[in-house]
Amino acid sequence: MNFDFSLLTTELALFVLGLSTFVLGLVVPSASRRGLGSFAALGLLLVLGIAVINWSNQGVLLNGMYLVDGYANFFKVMFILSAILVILGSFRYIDQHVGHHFEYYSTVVFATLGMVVMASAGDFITLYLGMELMTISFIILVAFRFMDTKSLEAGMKYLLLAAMSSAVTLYGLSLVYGATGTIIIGEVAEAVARGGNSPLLVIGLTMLVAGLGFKVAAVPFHMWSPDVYEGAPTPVTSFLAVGSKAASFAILLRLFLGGLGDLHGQWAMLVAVLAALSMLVGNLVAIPQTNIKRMLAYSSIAQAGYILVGLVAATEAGVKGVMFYAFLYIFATVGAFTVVAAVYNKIKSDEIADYAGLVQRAPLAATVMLICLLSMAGIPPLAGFVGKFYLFQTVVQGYMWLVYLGLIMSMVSVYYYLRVVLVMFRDDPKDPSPIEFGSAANMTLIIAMVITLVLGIYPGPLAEVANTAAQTFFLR
Amino acid sequence: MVQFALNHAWLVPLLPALAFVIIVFLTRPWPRVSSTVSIAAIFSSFVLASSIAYGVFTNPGFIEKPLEYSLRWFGMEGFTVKVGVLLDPTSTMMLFMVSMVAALIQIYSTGYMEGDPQYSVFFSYLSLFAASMLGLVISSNLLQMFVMWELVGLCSFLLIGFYTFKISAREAAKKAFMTTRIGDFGMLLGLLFLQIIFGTLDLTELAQRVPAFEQFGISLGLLTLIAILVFIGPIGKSGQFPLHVWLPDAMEGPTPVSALIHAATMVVAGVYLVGRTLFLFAEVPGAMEVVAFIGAFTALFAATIALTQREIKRILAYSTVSQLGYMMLALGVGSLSAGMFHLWTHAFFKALMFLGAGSVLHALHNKADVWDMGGLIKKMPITGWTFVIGGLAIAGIPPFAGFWSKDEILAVTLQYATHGHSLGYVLFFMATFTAFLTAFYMWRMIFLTFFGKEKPENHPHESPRSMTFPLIVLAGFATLGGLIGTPWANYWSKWIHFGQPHHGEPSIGLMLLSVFLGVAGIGLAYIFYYKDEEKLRVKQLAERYQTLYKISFNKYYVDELYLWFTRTVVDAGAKVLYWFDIHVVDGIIDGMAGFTKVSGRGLRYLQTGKLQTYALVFFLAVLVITVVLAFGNPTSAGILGGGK
Amino acid sequence: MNVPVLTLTLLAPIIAALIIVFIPKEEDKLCKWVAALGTGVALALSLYVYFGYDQSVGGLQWVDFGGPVPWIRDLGVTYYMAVDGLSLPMLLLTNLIGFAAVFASWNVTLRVKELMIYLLVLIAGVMGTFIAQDLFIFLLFYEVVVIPIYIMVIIWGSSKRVTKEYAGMKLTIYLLIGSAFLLVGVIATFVQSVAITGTPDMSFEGLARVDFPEQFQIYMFGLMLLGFGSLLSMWPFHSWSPDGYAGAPTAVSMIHAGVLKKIGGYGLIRVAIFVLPLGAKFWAPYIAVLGVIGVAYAAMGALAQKDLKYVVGYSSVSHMGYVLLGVASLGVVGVNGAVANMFAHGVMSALFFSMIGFIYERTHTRWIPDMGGLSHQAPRLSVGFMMAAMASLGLPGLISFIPEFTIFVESFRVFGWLAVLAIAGIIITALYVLRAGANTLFGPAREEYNHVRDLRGPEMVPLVLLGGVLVIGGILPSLLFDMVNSGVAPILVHIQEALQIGGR
Amino acid sequence: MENIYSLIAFVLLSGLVLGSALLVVTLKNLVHSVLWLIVTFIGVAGVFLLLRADFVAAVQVLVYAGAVCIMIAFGVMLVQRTEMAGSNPVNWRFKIAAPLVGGLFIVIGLLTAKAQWVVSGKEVPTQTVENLAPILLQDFVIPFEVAAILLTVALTGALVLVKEVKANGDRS
Amino acid sequence: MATGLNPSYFIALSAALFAIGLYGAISRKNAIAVLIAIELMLTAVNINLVAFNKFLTPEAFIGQIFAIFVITVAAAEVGLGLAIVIAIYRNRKSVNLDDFDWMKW
Repeated sequence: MNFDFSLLTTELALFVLGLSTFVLGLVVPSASRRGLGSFAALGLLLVLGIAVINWSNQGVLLNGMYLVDGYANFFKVMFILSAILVILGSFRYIDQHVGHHFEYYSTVVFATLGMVVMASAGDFITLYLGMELMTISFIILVAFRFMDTKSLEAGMKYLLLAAMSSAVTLYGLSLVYGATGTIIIGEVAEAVARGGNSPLLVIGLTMLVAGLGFKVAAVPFHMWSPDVYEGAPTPVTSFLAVGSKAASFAILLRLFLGGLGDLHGQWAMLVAVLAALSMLVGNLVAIPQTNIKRMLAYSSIAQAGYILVGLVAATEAGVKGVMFYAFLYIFATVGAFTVVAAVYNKIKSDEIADYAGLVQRAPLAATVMLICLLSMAGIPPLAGFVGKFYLFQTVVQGYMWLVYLGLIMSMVSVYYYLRVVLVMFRDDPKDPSPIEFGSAANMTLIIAMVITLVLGIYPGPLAEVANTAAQTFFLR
Repeated sequence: MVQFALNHAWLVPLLPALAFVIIVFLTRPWPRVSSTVSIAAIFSSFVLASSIAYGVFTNPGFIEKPLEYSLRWFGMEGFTVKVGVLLDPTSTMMLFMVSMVAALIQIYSTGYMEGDPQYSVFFSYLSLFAASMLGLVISSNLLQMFVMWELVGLCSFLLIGFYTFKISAREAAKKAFMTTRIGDFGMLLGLLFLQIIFGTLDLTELAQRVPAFEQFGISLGLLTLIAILVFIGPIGKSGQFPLHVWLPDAMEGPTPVSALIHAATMVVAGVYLVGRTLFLFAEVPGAMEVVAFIGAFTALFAATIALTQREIKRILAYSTVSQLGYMMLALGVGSLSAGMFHLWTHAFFKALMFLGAGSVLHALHNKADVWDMGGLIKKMPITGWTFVIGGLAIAGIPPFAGFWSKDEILAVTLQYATHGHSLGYVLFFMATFTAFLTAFYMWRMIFLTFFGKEKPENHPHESPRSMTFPLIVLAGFATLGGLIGTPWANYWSKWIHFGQPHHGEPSIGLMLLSVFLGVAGIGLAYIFYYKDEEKLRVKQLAERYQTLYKISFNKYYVDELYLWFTRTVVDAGAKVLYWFDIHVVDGIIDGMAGFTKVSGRGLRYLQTGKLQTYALVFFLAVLVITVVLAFGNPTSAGILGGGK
Repeated sequence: MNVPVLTLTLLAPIIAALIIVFIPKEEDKLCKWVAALGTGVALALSLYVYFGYDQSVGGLQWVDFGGPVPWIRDLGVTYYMAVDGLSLPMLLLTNLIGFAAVFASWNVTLRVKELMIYLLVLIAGVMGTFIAQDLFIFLLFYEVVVIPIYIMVIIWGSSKRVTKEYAGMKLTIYLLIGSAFLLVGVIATFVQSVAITGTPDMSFEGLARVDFPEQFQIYMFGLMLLGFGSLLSMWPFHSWSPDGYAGAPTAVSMIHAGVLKKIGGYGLIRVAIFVLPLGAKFWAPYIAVLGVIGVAYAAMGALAQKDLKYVVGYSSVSHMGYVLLGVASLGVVGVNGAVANMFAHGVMSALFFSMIGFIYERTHTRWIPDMGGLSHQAPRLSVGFMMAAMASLGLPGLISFIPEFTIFVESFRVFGWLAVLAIAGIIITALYVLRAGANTLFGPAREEYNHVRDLRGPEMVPLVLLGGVLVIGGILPSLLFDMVNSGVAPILVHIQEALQIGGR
Repeated sequence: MENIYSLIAFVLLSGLVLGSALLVVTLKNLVHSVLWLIVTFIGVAGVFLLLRADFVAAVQVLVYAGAVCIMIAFGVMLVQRTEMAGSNPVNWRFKIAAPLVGGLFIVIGLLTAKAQWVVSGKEVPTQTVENLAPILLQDFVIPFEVAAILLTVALTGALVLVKEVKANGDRS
Repeated sequence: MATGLNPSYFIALSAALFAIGLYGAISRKNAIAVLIAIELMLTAVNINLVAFNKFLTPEAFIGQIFAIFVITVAAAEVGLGLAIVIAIYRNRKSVNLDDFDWMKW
């Protein structure tokens, strides 16, 4: 059998990194364990390099069970990047509020591995295991702040609800398997094209939508996310918001466009309605929030709504839009959450009201927050605008109402983003002492800011990369 | 020199403009320098204007073919506007008159405004005014004229409100601007019509095109409308009824200003404009009748108000309104010569009287009520006697200037009547009666002011030479200025006429009537206000006809009407609209924003924090979606049915 | 023309802002001078471009980098910076006002560094919209400006009838919602153009070459009208404007009323009408009606105001009604007038707001009944104020008369008596402007304002610069009109051609 | 005939599974629930046997019925130190949940009834384990490895949480 | 084969088991009971998988392998779940899920 291990270099490297972080953590004295963060970050950087170098090394393993195409590689790079940013941004937070360095860092790496596997998954089993690896890692991470009951409560909620959604997803997968007689996505597509066993597919479809909708936090399957986002340690929240969501979108596209593409007529309107609901509910409920993490959680529900728009179109342009948007969304979200984490280190509060005068205490952080929030709102010349342009142009023909709704709601979202801006910029701080972030967090912030700006002003290169990647998605 | 002046006529307005700039930017801190600059500029203009006048009046060719040169101001496809100079006898006369009066009044002002902290500013305004007025006069284009028209309005506004410490001055300035603005609105519409229909605002081109208006596809009715619209501008500017209300209030400004702007020059701009566009009015008899009637009515109307006024400048102001009515009447009956002639003579005697009044006020420290004066001629002989000359001129006593011009107007009106316009008789009657009233109220003022008993509380003194010199010069013109237009040697109508110059035969009868009316008026005033030292008869009369007296004294309550209109209609309307804007237009927006917020707050409480509720919602959604997908959607039902 | 002058112009304020980032907070004066330098360079460059533009050739000139530089290939977006007779006056206007705005903020002491940064970003953003010849790049700049404005309002603004927070939020959200509709229109137009031609091209010229179906054009034009119209404060989408200006600090009011609103008018001409001529033809009468309502309604609204900024706020709504009227005439003369009027109104309202700003700084009130006689204490200030007031009421000899007149000429021809209502607006305008001006400046001097000092030093810059433009533009309108005409005429030629092909 | 037997076996096993499962979710005593859970799992293992999946059945019995249930039982003991009788109360949601799950069942049943099966006639090879092993380690090597990591992570996580909380509990 | 078993029977069985599990997951207050109910749901999935394996792909063992993985993961989840339940019980002295609503709205 031909099994080209070189295609798995990224996965293997991550695996090795995760294990070595874990083992090192067990071996070194606890005083030097805080260095593990840097170790993990550097290691991830190395993996990132490997992934980028291996970009063009694409192929299919095990008769389509494992797909290493441009699409997967794009997402892999994205996950690794976000992991790097999250780890860089979380050094101090972890030191102060979590402890357990090696478990934390290795679990983050393993979660990343889970996402990477998801991106490449070509069959249901790989997909399921990748997803579960990620989910279980996140359950642990969410509950990691054991002293804080909120963190545990969030862990509990996430565990139980994620398990239920896993069950639903699995049930859906099993029915699709039953309807088509295969679990390899490419073959599923052929079977569906032949007609398949439609009644089962309908239920399977619904359950997959529900299960994956839960993972991406689309309304009405979103209800876990505000609570979990609020309770989880902030760096975890940010990783949950970007990594988990992006990975889920990766398999969502894989399943629905790759596998069930021929049923587009059935699920397109459904997804459109979910997208619309997500934009509406996410943005509307974000308005009265007073806790910044909770507000960002609702906002990320709305973001999921925007990204779903790309799925509705079910075209190459739509895939490209999703990829582009997911990519820029990472930087905006990580940037915002890193600020939240860093500010929490100092003022021990996530209330928006306590951000008063942030621009005077930490101008960089306030600016990054501003830029990231506005990018999420889609204000030009920030990346979010270009992303929305890509997404919404795909549904102009056929779903014009979605375009209206999406753009108007994204302007409504400016309202609550600006409330944060208002507090940060207008007020004078109660305590004028400057807030130090540490160089690693600063690096994350600067990267997030610069990339958000650059992608907004000069999105050409990324758009082209996304374009070629999206092409491989349909070529297979 | 003459040739240079003709070719550089644009220098005439430009020099004062330059003076304005110099004063504003350079010499403001040095009052004397400022006034010198200003006077030098206007004097140079005057010299130039004299040369031009010499050149034009000695060359008969200019009457038929005016000297015109222009350059492109701005333009685009289908709409090009040129600015330029149009020198014909009418404008030349105006140039000469305006520059001279302006020069004299500036000289006068050096004395009158002595010591005022805003001395330099005052002169800069005067220069700006002179520039605009001269620019208006030589305009070859109606748009250019409109620009200058508004600029003189601005100067008028600034100068009326010059005494900024007086609230009344501020209010008067606003009123003046607003009222003329209403007139300008009509005029602007007229200009737009002209531009759109005839494609040009150039005076000479219009003069060629308007008579052929039918080729431009418009009816006589529309042309009449256009003419009336254009006429609304002069109604505002020249204080014709019903937009006359600002002119008496404009006397809040310094007296030289009243003399220059609100008597001699600016207010006659309306008359001048009608004169310039007479080719338009001449086409439409209906509009001419309107002009004539409004003129005559204004003349009479203002005269009746002037009978009872007490403030010296206010009396003069109503007299100005009245005299402007005369001019309009003349134009309305079709005689450019008569109108312009009266404009010319009026400029001198009215400026003279205003300056005289200024001299009086100067002496009495701004005590304005004529009933508080008396016997001033003893202490102020130059002022007094020049004023008397002015009074004789306006009353129409030969050989003073006013006699000739007023006589001419009466003559053309009568001629108009006899040529088949029955309205003309009414106009003639109004004009003659006004002539009588004019003589009466003017001399009432003169008797009360300069003759009779001296009031002990007054300590009058003659004004400085800088002020008396202009008085003397103007008195000279008021005396002799009319002689160029006597029926026996009528140079005037040879120079300035519209259509064929008409050689009205000197009508001795009319002259006698005119003189009689003037003398009667003066005589009546003599009886009431000079002979009757206690003025008992007048008081009895006022008692007996109390209603009439009150109506006249309160100016027919026109101001009150306007005030009521502004307060209760415009302002209240604005308030209502503002309420609507805040509560309805904006209310809808705020309501939408509020709804968004409330719905967000409402939806928020679905999030109960209980994880099993979340699960419940989750699976409810699954159930609903499955049901809808499986049974609700026709396409999926088809797929279900055809599940082979 | 190897030097990308326009890009440099755009970068000048941005570079200045970057420099200010590294200046310590305490160095107020230095920040101001750097800002002044940045905007000054931009002003100088735009003047250079303005007078270096060859009107006899017309079209797009000063093209940076020799032509469109591919930017986002799959959207057909190009970095295409060039100017024509339509953009140039707007570019110049932006820099005039930007430069003046720095000096109008000269007395600010609160968080100067930040203020200057936002101000510079704002100026650069506005500038970008006017020089970009690509719809996408235009949009990028279109909303850049919203956020600095919001921040400036909430920090340096003032609360009167409404709080500054409310005003800022209203301003921002209102404009953003409007722009959402615009964005829908733009996206749909772009998608449709790709569907028709097969190749993506976002440049204005490229889009204008596409023959969109008539119904589609009408639909899209409606959306764009909504977007641009709300930015232009078209009735009934104007209510953000008075509140917004009242809440905003001087510099923001100046730039917002002066140039930002003009982006609406510019976009309407450059994007909506140019690309969708058939839609324009359909909507023109409605635009005219809304414009006329706006003129009369806002003028009456201004009449009811006692707060100086509200007066000017409503007046700017009213003036934009004239612009709409001119645009709606779809004739060379009218559109010329509209563009020129935008320029004129920009200069005038900026002067107005800067003077009000100075008054407010000194008296701490904008309430007209509380003021009076200020001309005694501050004659120069009064001169500036009166000049702005006079320009506002369309006094000939100042810049705004001729544009208004040209608008009247064309709209009177096209819309007849409807236009008369708008022309009647000049009476109401005169009424409220005079009330505001005279009641503030004239009348007896008041004791409590004896401490008020006149403008001096750098404070004179707005007055001299903007006032100078008011006068020069009034005396030599051809300086402006020839330029505008060279830009507008080709656009209208294009529209006429499109109407002949597509229309009946 | 075999069909009849399998049908009978299916019905009996189904009854066992569903009945015990219903008891699991309705009984008030949590310990009883756990015991019935074991019964359910064994029933399901029977179903697996019916389906010729003996290895899976074995795993089911060992892992679920054995390890998991014992783990749960320990868990119950750890957290439920008081009276067991009312240890498993029902909340208000059952009123909505009952029709909901009923509806779900009916919908799935209706749709399933419409399904048309093209059943592969072949039989499952009897040598389950021998056949499973190579597939698991060749074709499904990636999921297999991922599962290994997953277990490691889960183990670490569980340890971290319980250990630290204990320390925490001691502190408090 | 007319009277023989077909996958529909097993789907019905699994659907019923799934529904029962779901009912338990939603209606029980005790966190451990909910965990148990979720295990029922996962078991229902396994029935599906094994049944399809038998009827559709008897030779490939896909369904069986899938089922084995599901069991593995489910076991891991239960372990983790119990850990969290214990942790939270130590902290809040309660396993009643309705008590865990500190974060809401």
